Amino acid sequence: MSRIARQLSFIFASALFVGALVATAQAKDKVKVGFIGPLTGGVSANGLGGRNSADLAVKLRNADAKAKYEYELVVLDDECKPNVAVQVATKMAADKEIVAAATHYCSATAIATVDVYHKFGFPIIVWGAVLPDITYRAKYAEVHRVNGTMINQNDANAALISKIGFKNVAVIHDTTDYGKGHNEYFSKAFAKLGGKIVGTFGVTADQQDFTAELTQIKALNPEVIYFGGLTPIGVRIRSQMDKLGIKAVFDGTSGIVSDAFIQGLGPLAEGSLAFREGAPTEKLPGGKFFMENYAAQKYDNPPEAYGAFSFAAMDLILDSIEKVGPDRKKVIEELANVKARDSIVGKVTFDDHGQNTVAVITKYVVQDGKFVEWDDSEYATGKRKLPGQK
Amino acid sequence: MTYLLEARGLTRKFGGVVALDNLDLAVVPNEIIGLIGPNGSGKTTFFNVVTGIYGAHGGSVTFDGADITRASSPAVYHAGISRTFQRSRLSLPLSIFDNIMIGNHKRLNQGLWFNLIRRGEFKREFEANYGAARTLVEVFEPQLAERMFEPVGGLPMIDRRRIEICRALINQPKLLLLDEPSAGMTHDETKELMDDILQVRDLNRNLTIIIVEHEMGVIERITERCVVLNFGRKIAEGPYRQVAVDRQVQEAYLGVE
Amino acid sequence: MDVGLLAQYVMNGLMLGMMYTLVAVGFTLFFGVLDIIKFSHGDVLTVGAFTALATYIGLRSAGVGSTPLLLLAMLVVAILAMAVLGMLIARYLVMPLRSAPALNTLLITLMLGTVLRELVRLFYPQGANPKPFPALLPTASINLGQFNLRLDNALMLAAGGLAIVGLQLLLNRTKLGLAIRAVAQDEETARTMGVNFTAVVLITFAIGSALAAYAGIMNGLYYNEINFGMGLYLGVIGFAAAIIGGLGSIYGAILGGFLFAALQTIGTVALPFASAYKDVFAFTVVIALIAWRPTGLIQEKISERV
Amino acid sequence: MSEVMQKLRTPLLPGVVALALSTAYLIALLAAEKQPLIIGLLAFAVVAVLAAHYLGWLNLVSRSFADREDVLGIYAILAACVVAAFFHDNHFVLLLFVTVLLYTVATLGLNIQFGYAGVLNFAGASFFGIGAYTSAVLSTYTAVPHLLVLLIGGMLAALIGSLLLLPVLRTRGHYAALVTIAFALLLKTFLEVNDVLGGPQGMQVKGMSILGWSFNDNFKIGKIEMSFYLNYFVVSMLLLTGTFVLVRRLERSWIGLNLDALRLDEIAASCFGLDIARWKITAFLLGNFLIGIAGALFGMVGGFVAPNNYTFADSLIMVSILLLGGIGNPWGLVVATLIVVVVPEKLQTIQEYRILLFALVVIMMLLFRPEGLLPRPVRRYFPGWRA
Repeated sequence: MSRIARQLSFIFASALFVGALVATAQAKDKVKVGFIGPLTGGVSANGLGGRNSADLAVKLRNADAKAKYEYELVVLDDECKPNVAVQVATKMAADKEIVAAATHYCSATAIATVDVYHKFGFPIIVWGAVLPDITYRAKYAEVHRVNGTMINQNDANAALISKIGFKNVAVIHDTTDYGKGHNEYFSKAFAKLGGKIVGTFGVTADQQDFTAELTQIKALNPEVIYFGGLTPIGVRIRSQMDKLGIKAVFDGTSGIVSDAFIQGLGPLAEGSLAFREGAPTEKLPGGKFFMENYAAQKYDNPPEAYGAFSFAAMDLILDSIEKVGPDRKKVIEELANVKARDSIVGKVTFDDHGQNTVAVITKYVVQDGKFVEWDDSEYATGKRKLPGQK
Repeated sequence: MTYLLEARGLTRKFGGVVALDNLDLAVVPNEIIGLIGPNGSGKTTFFNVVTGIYGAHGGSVTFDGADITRASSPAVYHAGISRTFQRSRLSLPLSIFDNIMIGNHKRLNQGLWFNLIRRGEFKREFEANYGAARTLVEVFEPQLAERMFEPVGGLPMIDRRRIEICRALINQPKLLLLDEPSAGMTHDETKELMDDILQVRDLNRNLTIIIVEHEMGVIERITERCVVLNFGRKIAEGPYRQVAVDRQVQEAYLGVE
Repeated sequence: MDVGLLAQYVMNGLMLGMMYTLVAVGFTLFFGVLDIIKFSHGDVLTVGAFTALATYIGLRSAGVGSTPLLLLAMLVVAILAMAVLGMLIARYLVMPLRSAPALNTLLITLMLGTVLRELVRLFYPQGANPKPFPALLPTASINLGQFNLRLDNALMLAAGGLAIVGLQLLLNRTKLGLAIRAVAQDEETARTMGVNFTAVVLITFAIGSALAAYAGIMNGLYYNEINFGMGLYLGVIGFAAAIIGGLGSIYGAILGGFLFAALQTIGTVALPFASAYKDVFAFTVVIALIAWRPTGLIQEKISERV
Repeated sequence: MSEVMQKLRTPLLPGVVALALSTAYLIALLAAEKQPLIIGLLAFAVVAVLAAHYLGWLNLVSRSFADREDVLGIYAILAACVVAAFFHDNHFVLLLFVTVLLYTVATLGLNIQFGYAGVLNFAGASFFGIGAYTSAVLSTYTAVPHLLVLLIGGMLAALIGSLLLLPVLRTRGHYAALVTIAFALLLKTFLEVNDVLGGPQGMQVKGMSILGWSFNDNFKIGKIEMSFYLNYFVVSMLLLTGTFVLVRRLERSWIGLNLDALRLDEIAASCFGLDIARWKITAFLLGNFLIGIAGALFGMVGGFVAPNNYTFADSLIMVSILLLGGIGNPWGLVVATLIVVVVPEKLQTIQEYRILLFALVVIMMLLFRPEGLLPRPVRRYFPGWRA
């Protein structure tokens, strides 16, 4: 009995084994493309918006009869954590079936993964991360970016607050490369304009209690608290400012441009400043087209600030594959000569570092629970005043 | 005459309670002493102070001419004192052999290099010790000698006691401290065990034993002399027959003061 | 340093310390009766906070507007729910392992903590994201120079204090408290005294977990934000506080809780290095304290029975 | 007196068959892509194992493993190589496989501390991280030969661990647990706030290269393209084999006995001459050393280190692997690590729930089978010999 049973189980095992081998061989005309972004955690709203937008790009392409291939979108979650990002990036890049991907909202994750993409020769287009080093630290043919860097953003930021007449700023930044970068570029820009940084505080991205830091800031009593970091701790800091009776203006970066920021703070969000490179989606050349199609899909999250960029990145990838076929090396070559290419975010031109140069910066202020463009806001007209605004 | 173990004015307190009160106790080589007294009279405490588990708050202990009052437990063991425990302290998941080898620590080569690399030499040492342990166990219970690599957890109380005593004897100590070997055993089992102990004694004439025991039968049978403690003080000393009739002793046991 | 500023730091420290203490007291209670560490305690706090939030949202959508009513409902629901949860944990996870090595209990509760945490993350709507927690206490504030005293903080501080005093009275003045202390002293004797051991354990766990819920709500009201991970951090700190204070002693837990908060505040303001190092500093001191006092500042007697 | 012991003639066959089957199975599982197939395979495994258990075959297998370990050990290595060869160009599977090997090395180190000497260590991941960061720093800023880097990684882990010796030696039980838990948090926060080591951002790690052979480049054997992870597989396999043999010999020596003795009853042990401190220190340092080496190599494999890889939660997973496999049994550790690392990776459907399920499994184990999947057998100093 036992021998027979053993043989049987052996046969069964080997049968499964063969079956598995067959299963691994996959269909031809299907091409996999990837998306990586923060789908869970504090900034997941932006990640999901980006995911949906990339998904939209793929859907539209598959609906297009002229498309040569049928595309399948592989989505992975980097949780906005460098270590997780490296894991999923390795996983995606190591999967030969995936040709290219639109990756990363968080700079901390993008900068951590570029080496991985280079190691595996895997072409990617960054759709949201703004740290300059992502494209400029090394010259990797695999790495591209459709959105602009944080440099212009901080110039605009410094310009605006000194124009309003603020002189003393305290800086809080998270200690990831994202926060450090913002601190660096803002401090430079603001100093150039004669402003004074009264204090700089690095905080960890999962810190809960900021009362100690804020109490110190209170003693320095600045007119503005500049915050280089993402929505979750942005919300915490702003509300704890209120607890300590700090009246200063809360001046954020692209990292807090999301509905989650306003939901998290309610009325406290009023009068917070934020900046983002690229024109607001509705003002983009392809903005209307994008918004309509996005709405048509009935996704349960809005595209958020960087959805349009995600869509554009994915669209570029699909174009390239249509042109040169599902081959990583060829796609890289193709992306290298993207010049003045029309996209919903305007003309895209990759410089020799794969960076698309986006000059235009949008200045936001929160007014009545919405991110409103500064120039259209009642704060600009002087109808309302920021605390300490002349 | 020279004493093997001599305690002078030994004192140990626990908070307010004085467990050993200025105790003098001397043991000559090769004798078997019974240490008796009502519960909490300090018998076990005496063992624990001698073996360095508790420090002494006063007095001194000399063993074999050396002062061991402040010696650590390992030092006391290396000086040649082995003991058993009131509630058996064997390592239940380990095999009989392992438990006995724990008692043989000082005669095993502890070098890293020897243990990890020189497996040939290690094997020889292992075989030698295995033989020794086996012969010792056979004295107590031949069947046990066949089960040297079974965990002691599965054995009945009497066998555990036997192994515990083997663990204490394997390194051929000069002095053996038995703490209530009969605890948790039937009368017959106890008797058996005592026979075994005497048998071991016959094999190794220069073994000295101090035994703490409640079974007066045992004391009467195997001890040449006993010391009676009460409230940490020595209240009587002498052959069992003599101390058994001592008024103070009887009062102590009846709890009259 | 400016007095107002100093006062501000003290206030911040007190708030932190109060929350740590409420958690630490739980650890010490459980250890008292069962000599075990229930590591899921911090995550019970999380679940408590989320229960309260859910209650709030539910009632609001049901049209309940009055703040005091909402607050009361949140407290009652969360506290009762956690008390029950605590009993279930004691009954089905902790007591069955009584004979096993202490490590197993530590591990099983650690794992239970993970389960609770993950359940919140996965099954509370968008539980992975931080959730805004309503500010239900009056936020009137007095500004004394650099010191800004907010009514809600003062209230919370008082409430926390009351909870601990209440617990003290319960332990020292009531029959139940007597029973708990008896069990803590010596289980066997307690049994012979006719104390229903199981009942006492279950009630103790209920009380401890209720305190956790209380602390959870306080945390939410203070930071106006809760997230699924908050309990792990608070739990570990509570555990550390209970240990450096000396397990099994309420005063130890209080001492430990405020001590840890003090260390963090000092680490932020009074030390030469960047404020971000405050936890490194605090935990270094904790390890040093343990090395110096292996059984806590308020010594717990261990008699090794031979 | 060598006739004291005579060699046992336990049949090899059951062990060999079991190995062959599980190798085939592992390949099938790793190769499977379709979720239903994977679920089927996993279900099949559970059923098969249970069946084998009730038909008493498992006993045969375990007996032949117990008595013929030397031979079967070699077969096991061959089996691993077969698996690696089968996936020679599949980056991801090989990475997964290497991860299993290195985690096993780390848990073996933990096993010395915790399974033998009973020294609690809830900072396993931290010491793993110290190793990884060592290779990050050394490979970035220095030209230290990479094999040496591994060694230094281990030494640093042991060295930094020795800062904890005083509290570890002085405390017992829960108090001891706090020491390592506090250290785990301390280290993570330290790495996060300290800029020199990259802060929360972490650091890149250069790939390994020995005598000019760069481990991060794919290479060809004849016409066949090989994944660069194959390089790491070889090194990891060597490391694991070495560690395994070391741990085995340790257990089957007087030292192993000492460690068990002090774990089970410190008082009795010290009454029989055992120097508690000496052996606790030996175990703690040796364990951390091994964990550190594994970490250093893993750093190079992953090419990236960040504080978030080495949290208290990760240490917890290591301890749980120990418990799952059966504390003190190296083979159990291999199996447990394989399960804990591979199953969630393959079973994408549970990806999101893997931590939850993992925790539940551990709870069930603690409640119903606290001795683990493969409980540790009584010590046999010379397996295959009967005395």
